[in-house]
Amino acid sequence: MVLARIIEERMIRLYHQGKIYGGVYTGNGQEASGAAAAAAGAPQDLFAPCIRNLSLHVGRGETTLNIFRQWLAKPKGPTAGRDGNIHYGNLNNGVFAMISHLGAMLPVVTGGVMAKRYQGIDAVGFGFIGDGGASTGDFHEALNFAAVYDVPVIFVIENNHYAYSTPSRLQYRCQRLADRAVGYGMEGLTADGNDALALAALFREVADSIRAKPRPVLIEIDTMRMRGHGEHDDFSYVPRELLDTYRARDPIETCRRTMREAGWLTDDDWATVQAQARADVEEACRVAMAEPGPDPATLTEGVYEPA
Amino acid sequence: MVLARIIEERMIRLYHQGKIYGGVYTGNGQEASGAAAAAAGAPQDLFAPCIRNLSLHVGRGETTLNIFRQWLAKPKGPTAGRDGNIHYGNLNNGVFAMISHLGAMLPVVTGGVMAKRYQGIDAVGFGFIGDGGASTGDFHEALNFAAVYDVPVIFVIENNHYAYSTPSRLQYRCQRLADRAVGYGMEGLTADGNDALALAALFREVADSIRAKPRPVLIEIDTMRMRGHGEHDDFSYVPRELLDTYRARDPIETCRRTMREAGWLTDDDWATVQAQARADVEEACRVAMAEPGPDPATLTEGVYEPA
Amino acid sequence: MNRPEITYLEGIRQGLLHVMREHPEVVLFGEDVGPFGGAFKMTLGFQEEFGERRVFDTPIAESAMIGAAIGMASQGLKPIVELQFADFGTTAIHQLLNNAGTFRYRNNRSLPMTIRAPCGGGFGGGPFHSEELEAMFCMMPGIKVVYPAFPSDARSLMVSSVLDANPVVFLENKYLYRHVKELAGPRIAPLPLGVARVCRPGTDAVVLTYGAMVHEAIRAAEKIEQEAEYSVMVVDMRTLKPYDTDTIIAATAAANRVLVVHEGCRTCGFGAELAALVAEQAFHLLDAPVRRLTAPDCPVPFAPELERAFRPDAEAIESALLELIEY
Amino acid sequence: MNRPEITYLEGIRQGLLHVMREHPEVVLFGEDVGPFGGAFKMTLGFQEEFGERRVFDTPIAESAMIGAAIGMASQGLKPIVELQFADFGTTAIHQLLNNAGTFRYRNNRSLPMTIRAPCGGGFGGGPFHSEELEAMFCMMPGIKVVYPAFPSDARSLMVSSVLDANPVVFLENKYLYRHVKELAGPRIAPLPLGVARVCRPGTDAVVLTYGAMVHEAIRAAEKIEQEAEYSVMVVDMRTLKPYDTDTIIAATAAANRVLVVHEGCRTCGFGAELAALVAEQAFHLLDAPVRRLTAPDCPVPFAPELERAFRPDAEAIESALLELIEY
Ligand SMILES: Cc1ncc(C[n+]2csc(CCOP(=O)(O)OP(=O)(O)O)c2C)c(N)n1
Ligand SMILES: Cc1ncc(C[n+]2csc(CCOP(=O)(O)OP(=O)(O)O)c2C)c(N)n1
Ligand SMILES: [Mg+2]
Ligand SMILES: [Mg+2]
Repeated sequence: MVLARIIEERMIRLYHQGKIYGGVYTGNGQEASGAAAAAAGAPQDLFAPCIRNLSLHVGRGETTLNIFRQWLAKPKGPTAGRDGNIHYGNLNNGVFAMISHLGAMLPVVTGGVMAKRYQGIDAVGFGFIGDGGASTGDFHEALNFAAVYDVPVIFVIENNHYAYSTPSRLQYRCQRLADRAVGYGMEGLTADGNDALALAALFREVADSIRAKPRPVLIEIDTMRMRGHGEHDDFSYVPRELLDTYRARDPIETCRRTMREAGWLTDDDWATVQAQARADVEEACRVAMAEPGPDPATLTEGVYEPA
Repeated sequence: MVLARIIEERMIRLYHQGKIYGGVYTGNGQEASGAAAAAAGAPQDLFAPCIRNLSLHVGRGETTLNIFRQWLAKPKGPTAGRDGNIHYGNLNNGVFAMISHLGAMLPVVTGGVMAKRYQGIDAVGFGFIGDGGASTGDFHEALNFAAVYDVPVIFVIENNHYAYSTPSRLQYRCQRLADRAVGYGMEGLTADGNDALALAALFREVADSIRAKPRPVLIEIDTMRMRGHGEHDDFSYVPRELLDTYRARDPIETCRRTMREAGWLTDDDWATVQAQARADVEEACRVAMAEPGPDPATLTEGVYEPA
Repeated sequence: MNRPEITYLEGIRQGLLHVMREHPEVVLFGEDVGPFGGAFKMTLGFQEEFGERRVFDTPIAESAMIGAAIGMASQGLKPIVELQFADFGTTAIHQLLNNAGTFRYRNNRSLPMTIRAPCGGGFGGGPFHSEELEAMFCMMPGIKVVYPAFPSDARSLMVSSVLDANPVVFLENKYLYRHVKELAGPRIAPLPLGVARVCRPGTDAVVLTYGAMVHEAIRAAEKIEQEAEYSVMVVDMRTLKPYDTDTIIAATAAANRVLVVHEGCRTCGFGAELAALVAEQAFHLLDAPVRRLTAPDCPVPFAPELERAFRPDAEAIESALLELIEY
Repeated sequence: MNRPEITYLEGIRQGLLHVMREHPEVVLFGEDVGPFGGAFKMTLGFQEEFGERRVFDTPIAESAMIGAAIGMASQGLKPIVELQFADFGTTAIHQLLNNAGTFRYRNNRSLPMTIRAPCGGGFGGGPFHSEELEAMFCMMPGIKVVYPAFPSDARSLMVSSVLDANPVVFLENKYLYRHVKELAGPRIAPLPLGVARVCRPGTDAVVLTYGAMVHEAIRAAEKIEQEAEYSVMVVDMRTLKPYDTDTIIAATAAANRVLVVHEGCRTCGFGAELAALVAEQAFHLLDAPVRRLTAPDCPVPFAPELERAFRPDAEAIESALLELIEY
């Protein structure tokens, strides 16, 4: 979480310095869910993150250097400069590279888990989607599909109350998006999206349960993005009081407080973690920036797998 | 209903005599819903039927002659031979011509009702879908869309327990498909799909209610098709006992019994209705069969509306 | 005379405003088009002017959007759907190809609706925000496809598209939104669909193109004229379906060498259709094979180094032209 | 020797059985493919033989089907998806174009999956059960497209497609399912993707085609040979992406007149690509313009009178050939 926050803060700076090509989309304020899922998952599990889930990539072991390479479109990065910013994965870590079409990755993670199960591996999946993405046909098809075959996937709706500028009241009319679960014959849970520790415990409990007795579960978490849809967006459509409410519940601060109160983390530890992360980020940024960009001659390499 | 039944029986005969081009798909055993919707609707209302809803076309005033023209691909029929069998509508009667892609007509009827409302006409819509079609992404998108704008559409899921050969347990895992309503913030009702009179009363009540206070409603009805998916299909995958159960609840017999018991219909009346329908059907069939097919020179006429 | 410069984006915007002011049956909807004004701010202020019933935000549901537009158009409205990016239209191809495209043929009724689809690359959008899908739309019977290159054309064609009695896919090149400017008075010149524009005359070769490549082709032609003294005609197709066969053949007759250029992928791109048409109907007018200069068959890459190699530009057009002329 | 006649359907079926028996990582799913054996009975008995985990029915959800196949292929399986009709694939174009097609490029990993898509008309299927969408699939970078015309080829190509390390759209012409027969022994000849087949030699013209039209072209060529003593080559493309440029150019060199034929619509059809290729790379070999004979730009009509006029046949090919040869 801390590392994800600091990486993104660095990206935001790079963006506003004009040093990043394309847009910058962050999960600022939403770091809890990805970190919790990464912590709850087993090595064999599969994950389909969305654009706000950098903490998941980090939690599943993507290196800071590779993340900077990706954002800076360097050939050694996970997509070798072929795709940008948050559009990457690492199948060695069980993380799918998202495509932009919202909802489209939910059947993919479902199919991935089906394959693992077919191979005798007791994997479970985590599929992330936003309150907006839950309006897509793919969301529906995937959840129903997973339900029919009892595929153990935790579908996580990160409800941050906005889809770009569109508020929830223009996105759906149900009380809670978790209410959709009953229509698939699933359990539907809701949780605080900003409490990483509680969320990790919940994810672990549900993952254990569906690993033993395979079936999908829908979890809607309540959270808020603390910046615009992307850095180009001033998000003036979000009432400041709403932001204030969630700022008071910042996932990193919340986690830190709990851990300090429990005596797991001293202020010194915290300072060390922060300093370590900052140093890591600065180093990765420096190294990645110094690397050359992709060779244009490689443009069409890799569109097809050679026979 | 009676007329629809007799028309379809005639089509089935034509099919097995090799006199029909293409397939034959009927609503045999499911005539109640379409008839009930037609009876419940007002002249300004809009309807999106599926392949089992001939009784809706009939109820909304499509002539028997035109129906035979359509099935026999004659140029004077509603699609002029350009499309076949149940793929037709009549916008003068408020009935959309379905496309085969399941679910795709649900946003169309929703948009149609939005347009009417925009024009100050207090129309409501009826959108039909099967238990199988309810798995499509379009079903989800349309219901959510209608919910967000409070569009008065009654979405009717005709649950006949099979989608082609696929039984419900491989189609969905919820208890009732009406359980999906809560996920859209809609009311979800269930009803007997074979009791036309009760269904008409329910549709009328709901239509009145949503006409006055616009909003969509989902109604799942329980029914059974008494023949194959199409006439080419021997439906041996359906247990005979299941068919027997529904045969005992035949919608036409059920309706007749109720009306007779209430004293609204004598046996003589019934005989007259039947005879009239049979005569009507024979005449229409004869006339349509005698008409020439479309002129190949007109093939590409009408792909575009001239500017 | 009051002829301020307008951008391509402003041209489209003026066309939209005009047609919405004149025709109350025009409604516009899409993701974030309301108070926010759309991802590109095209419709900023529209909801304020026309109200929430005529301009509204939608859930993220492209199939429902296009399906609803079909229903509306069938009942006398003239809906305009904004796709946030053309790329996301791929979730609703059945609504366009099968539902909207066949509607007139099956129902013998008009279906006036317009799908606005911001497309094209050149700005670091990567594989899912840069696609050129015009060939996919052009293969749909019953659908018209418009793709302007100039602000004034965009303005006029927007009006014509919305008023056309058929479903129109209106492609808007995102790179051009703020990169092209043109002097344009307040009067919107009528411009029917289906008419190409000869942007510059020429006798040594002709470039058939559209969208952002029109400007690259003009630059290339100007350079060649200065440096090599060849004269190169540039034709902006403007409407891709129905396309303007007469202008294509006349251009081939005048220049005898044809280069087809587009920024989308090669195989089964719209350039194949243009090249096939020329080869079929103007064979005897050709002094050299008709050439296609396109992006390769590759997802649109993100890195600037790769995208520059992916996307044709004035320089690539210039080399292709010289090769063609000196064939 | 035991060489019974097999139909096109039986050819595909044998290919499927073979590849599933040899490769436990192959799974097959789609609507009604289980106990029912699919709408065309292609997989009758498969679930019994391979079990419910390898052959299973799906809900009606094409996007979920293709999306799930992507997930499976990424984890070491080789999934085969049966679309009930190719037409319904239009609800999931984004899964093919954007997700499957770009997977290899973005992830540097193979994605072996096959989408079986029964296509084509000629049997009263109407606009939504007869479509020819090959050009739509061919424009997708990262996707391969196979379209056999003969039972033995279908059998071999089915095996090659499933074992290919890339996503393959395998088009099956429904009309051919039971209308073409061929003697074929039990051994399945290996046949790589991307190689066309010269069905008959000829020096006066060549027909480049695929699918059901191969048989119509052969009939036309035979008739012309008998009646007019012209010799006409017929080339069955077999794989549409990547297509076999060498054979096309060699055929053009041998015959100098090229007719491209397909049963789908004209504008932006796959024929445009073939014609453009010939015009571009074999211009100097041409004695006449390369012609396209295709269906018009029209939804596939239902009435037999209309569909007969819509769909090219041997007679239409014959006239087009005579016109081309006597050009
Ligand atoms: C199918 C589709 N349509 C439109 C878009 C454009 N788009 C990208 S992000 C976004 C908003 C997403 O909102 P939500 O799902 O709530 O996620 P959040 O950004 O709030 O995390 C939209 C409309 C898209 N990516 N995919
Ligand atoms: C998107 C889509 N996929 C597949 C089909 C093929 N198909 C036609 S009818 C049908 C079964 C429909 O079942 P259901 O919705 O339950 O309706 P019923 O036939 O039982 O009335 C299928 C799979 C289709 N029409 N549309
Ligand atoms: Mg959101
Ligand atoms: Mg059913």
